[in-house]
Amino acid sequence: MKEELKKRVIKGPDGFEFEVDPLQDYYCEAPPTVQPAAYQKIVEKIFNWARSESIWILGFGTGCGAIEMRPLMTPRFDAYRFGVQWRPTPRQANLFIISGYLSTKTLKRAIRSYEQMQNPKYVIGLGSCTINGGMYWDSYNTIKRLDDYLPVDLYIAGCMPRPEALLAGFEEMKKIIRAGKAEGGNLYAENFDWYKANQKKVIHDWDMPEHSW
Amino acid sequence: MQTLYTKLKQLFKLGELTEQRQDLAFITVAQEQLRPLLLHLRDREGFTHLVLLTAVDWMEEGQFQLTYLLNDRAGARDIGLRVMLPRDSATMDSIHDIWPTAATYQRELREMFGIGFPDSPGVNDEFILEGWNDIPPYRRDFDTLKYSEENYSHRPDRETTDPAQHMKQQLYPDEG
Amino acid sequence: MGYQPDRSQYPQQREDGSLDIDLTSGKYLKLWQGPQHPGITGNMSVELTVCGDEVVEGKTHVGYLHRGFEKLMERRSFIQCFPIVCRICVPEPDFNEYCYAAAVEELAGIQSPERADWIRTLILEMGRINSYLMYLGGQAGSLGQGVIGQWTTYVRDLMLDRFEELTGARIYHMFILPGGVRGDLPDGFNKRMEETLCEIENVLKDVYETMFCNAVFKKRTVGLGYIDPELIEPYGVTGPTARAAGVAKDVRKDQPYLVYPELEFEPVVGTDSDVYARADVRRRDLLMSVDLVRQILSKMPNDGKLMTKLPNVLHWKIPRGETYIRGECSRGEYGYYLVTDGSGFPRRVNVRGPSYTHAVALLERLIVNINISDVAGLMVSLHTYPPEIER
Amino acid sequence: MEFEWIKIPYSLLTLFIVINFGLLLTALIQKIGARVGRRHGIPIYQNYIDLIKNYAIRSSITHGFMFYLGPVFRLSGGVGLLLFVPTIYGSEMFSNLSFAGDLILALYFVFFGALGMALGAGESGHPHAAIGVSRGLSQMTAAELPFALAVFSVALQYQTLSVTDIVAAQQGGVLNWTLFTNPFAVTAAMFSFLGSMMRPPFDVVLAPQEIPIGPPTEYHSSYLALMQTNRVIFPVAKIVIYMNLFFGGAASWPVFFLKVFLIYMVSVFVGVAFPRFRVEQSIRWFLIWAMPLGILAIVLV
Repeated sequence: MKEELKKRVIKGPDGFEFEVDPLQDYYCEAPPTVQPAAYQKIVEKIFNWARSESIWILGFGTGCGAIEMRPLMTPRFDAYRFGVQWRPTPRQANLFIISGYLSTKTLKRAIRSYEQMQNPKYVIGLGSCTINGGMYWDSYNTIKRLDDYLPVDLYIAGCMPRPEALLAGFEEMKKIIRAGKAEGGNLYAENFDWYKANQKKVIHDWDMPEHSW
Repeated sequence: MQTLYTKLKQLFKLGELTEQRQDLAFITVAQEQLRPLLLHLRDREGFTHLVLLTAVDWMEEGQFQLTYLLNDRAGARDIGLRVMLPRDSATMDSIHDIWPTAATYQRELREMFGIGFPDSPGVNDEFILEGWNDIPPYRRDFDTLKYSEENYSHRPDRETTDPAQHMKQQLYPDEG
Repeated sequence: MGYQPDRSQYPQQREDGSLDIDLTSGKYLKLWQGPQHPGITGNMSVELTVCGDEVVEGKTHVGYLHRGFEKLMERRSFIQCFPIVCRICVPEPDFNEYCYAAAVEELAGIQSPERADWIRTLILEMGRINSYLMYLGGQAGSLGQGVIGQWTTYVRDLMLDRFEELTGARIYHMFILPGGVRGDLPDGFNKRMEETLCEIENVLKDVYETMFCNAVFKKRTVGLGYIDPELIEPYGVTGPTARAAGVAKDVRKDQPYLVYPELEFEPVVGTDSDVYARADVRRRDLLMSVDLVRQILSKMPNDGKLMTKLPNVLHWKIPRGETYIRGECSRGEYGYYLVTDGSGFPRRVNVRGPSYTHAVALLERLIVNINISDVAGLMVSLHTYPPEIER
Repeated sequence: MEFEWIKIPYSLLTLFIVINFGLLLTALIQKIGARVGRRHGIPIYQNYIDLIKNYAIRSSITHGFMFYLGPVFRLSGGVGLLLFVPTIYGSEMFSNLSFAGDLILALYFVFFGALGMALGAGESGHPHAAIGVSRGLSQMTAAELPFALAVFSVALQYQTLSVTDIVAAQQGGVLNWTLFTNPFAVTAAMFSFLGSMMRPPFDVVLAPQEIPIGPPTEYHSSYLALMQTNRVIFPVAKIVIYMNLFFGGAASWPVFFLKVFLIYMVSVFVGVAFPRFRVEQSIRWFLIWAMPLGILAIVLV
């Protein structure tokens, strides 16, 4: 474990000494919980419609698929027309596009980003390498199946998928959300231990809080 | 290239010369000769640009080959210096004070091949890998397929075909 | 140590050379830019230690995109390597294909046909245009001028269309394989190419007026990220970054490859070596590439073979040898170091990406003493693509 | 002056109209920005959906008490600003809660929201938020100076602190507007306007490429929705003040819509084509260009 992540005693400017544990999140001690849908079905329907028409993507280009994100947001394809926008922070994003292979180093960051997103949250796996490893099926540093580590709502196949495929993927995602089937956040909370066990199996130096959200 | 080689030969103890192209040659150098030779090439012969520093694992011969590739832009020529190191307990002198950028290469070699470069700044920091717990991955005896099968769960219905067999079946299905 | 940045205003160094930074004092702050940060080029991160608004120390962290190509290629036959090499660098994949193909050809003793060389050059120049267009948008975007990115991506899409009709793919073309190229130019390609080039020139005129003549852009970039020409050689700086410092380093001219000896061009050189000069050098280089594409299309021989006959690629063995092939990509010198050992698989492939030196050693050197707001602009101006650092 | 209870529903009606107008206006502005980039841009009703979506997010986490209050302060800053200045001149219904000294109160409210936001964002503990806050406050202080000078100049010119009276003094033809009677004050105030609209070249506070995205980094779900609501009210409310002080006010809703749109467009015209200043550059810009104009305006009056 790195030196700066160990527990240590710090002397504050006023001379008061206190212990700091960098691996502890002081505000979120409890693991994620299942968040129920709205009680009224009709309300949930309206909400789902709004969620489907306003998809905010987390701006985290995890792999080579990120190269097709720029054309997606520019004149030729212009995904803004469909209510798709970028958010630079995970707190405000709803959709996490895993754009390609994830090395274990990125997986660690992807998990943290994902956990910081607010329920309901969705994941799209982009490219063959998220499905079964793709070109990197025998690589020692990339994961082979994304759905072992994060709940995936939709895969878009290809290497690399064209922007048209992405737009079609968004349409499909909207259908899933509108049908109320995109409950990845709750799935993650329900099977939290299973996901954590899988994640810890590949991330050998787990030097971050158990969960961060 | 031949003229340069004979000139250098008078000053240093050099190994064999391989002329790959008109403008590219490789010379084998002993470990302790490298540093004066690099300085000479940089300051006297105009090889001012360190193109790359990398290693080749000749596992069967029990040796690592370090390749220092230098470029002389004015003379439009490249020279590669080969340094052979014993494979177990491989260490090499750092050249980060000649080319500061070499520190990055040495960091990578330390991580990916396990070649030691004492004195190179930050050489033991993690560079590419994180939390690596196996032998350095670029060594020949590291089997990436085995590692990936042991560590990652593969999708069960994924098919892998041997290209030679597959092509044979596709093109000449009748021949056994 | 002559290569250390000026740290006179900053904390004292400890005995062992590290900076005397006490994070608990509250005077310094550790700030991570990336990997999840929109101001970062690709998936990498910079660990900044800031004092107020000024960066005291920056440390580049890479490896988020490491797939172990060099290892994977050791267990793939020579022809199997060909489709994966282009994945090493996403925005300009063709240099991987060319360098790999040329290295294999040289060691196997194959000569690619002349017309294939012309088409290779054409593809490389088209890729360069794409990469520069992407850069211009990124450079303006990093300083908050989003509209430039919209315009340049629009013309880049047109260029991708030309790629698509030529190779069948937008990003990964897999077109230059050992022995030649995969196909010929389609009918009417020259005419459509000419239209695209005219559109690019039009947009570049707009870009010049709104970006390079803009007072705020000048104010932000002139003098920022100055690279002393003396640092060029020690830090292995190549390409437009070196040319902006007045060093006419251009592999296309210094050690010409493919058909560059038959084309007329002069390396674009700048003087000021700051972010503005680098952006301007790249813009002029882009215009030169447009001109080169025109020259290539008019000088190209009309017919000829496209592929040399290869041995049975499934059992292709190449005798022991080693070589290094370089090319001038949009970011600098791109090279492949290939070692073969007589078997059907490469012994070792090493990719020399220009970002390798730019993004780590040089960036850590330049990032000291600048404002937090300028970090993104500086990083983009070095035109780094992380996948070629870690492969 | 006697307080009339009927003013409360009337003001709420104003608020309602302004929120809807603001939602549509910001979408329209985004569309115009997209047009410059040769895109279609978002649908005109997109802001409504985003708002519902953000209220519909199920989970939300807190970073402490002030974290809650940040967006609330911000929103009350916007609403307060709107409520204490007359929206439509001469209309009993839409004069809101304006009174004799409302100009001073309005100046206060312009700053109030940002201060509340600073407290809330500071509590979130994110370094980017803290940097954004320090940038925002310093830039705002510099940007508010010329505006305050211009306002004093106008107040001196008309010898009143009531916005209604200032508007009344500008009636009777375009040439009676402060724009023509006191051009220096208007220019200084418009410079400050550019600075406070969070558009380039003065958007270093949000600066997605540098400190994504500044103070609101940690805000999400309902908090973010509150801030979005404020983000559509506040510019309109601010423009209302500018309109009343410098551009003759508005006597009816259509005139109001048109004038607000046109004044907003000033910042858009500058914004779409410019990169952003660094914070110390923008402060210097305000102090060098806008401040002297403001002082000149006071001296001339």
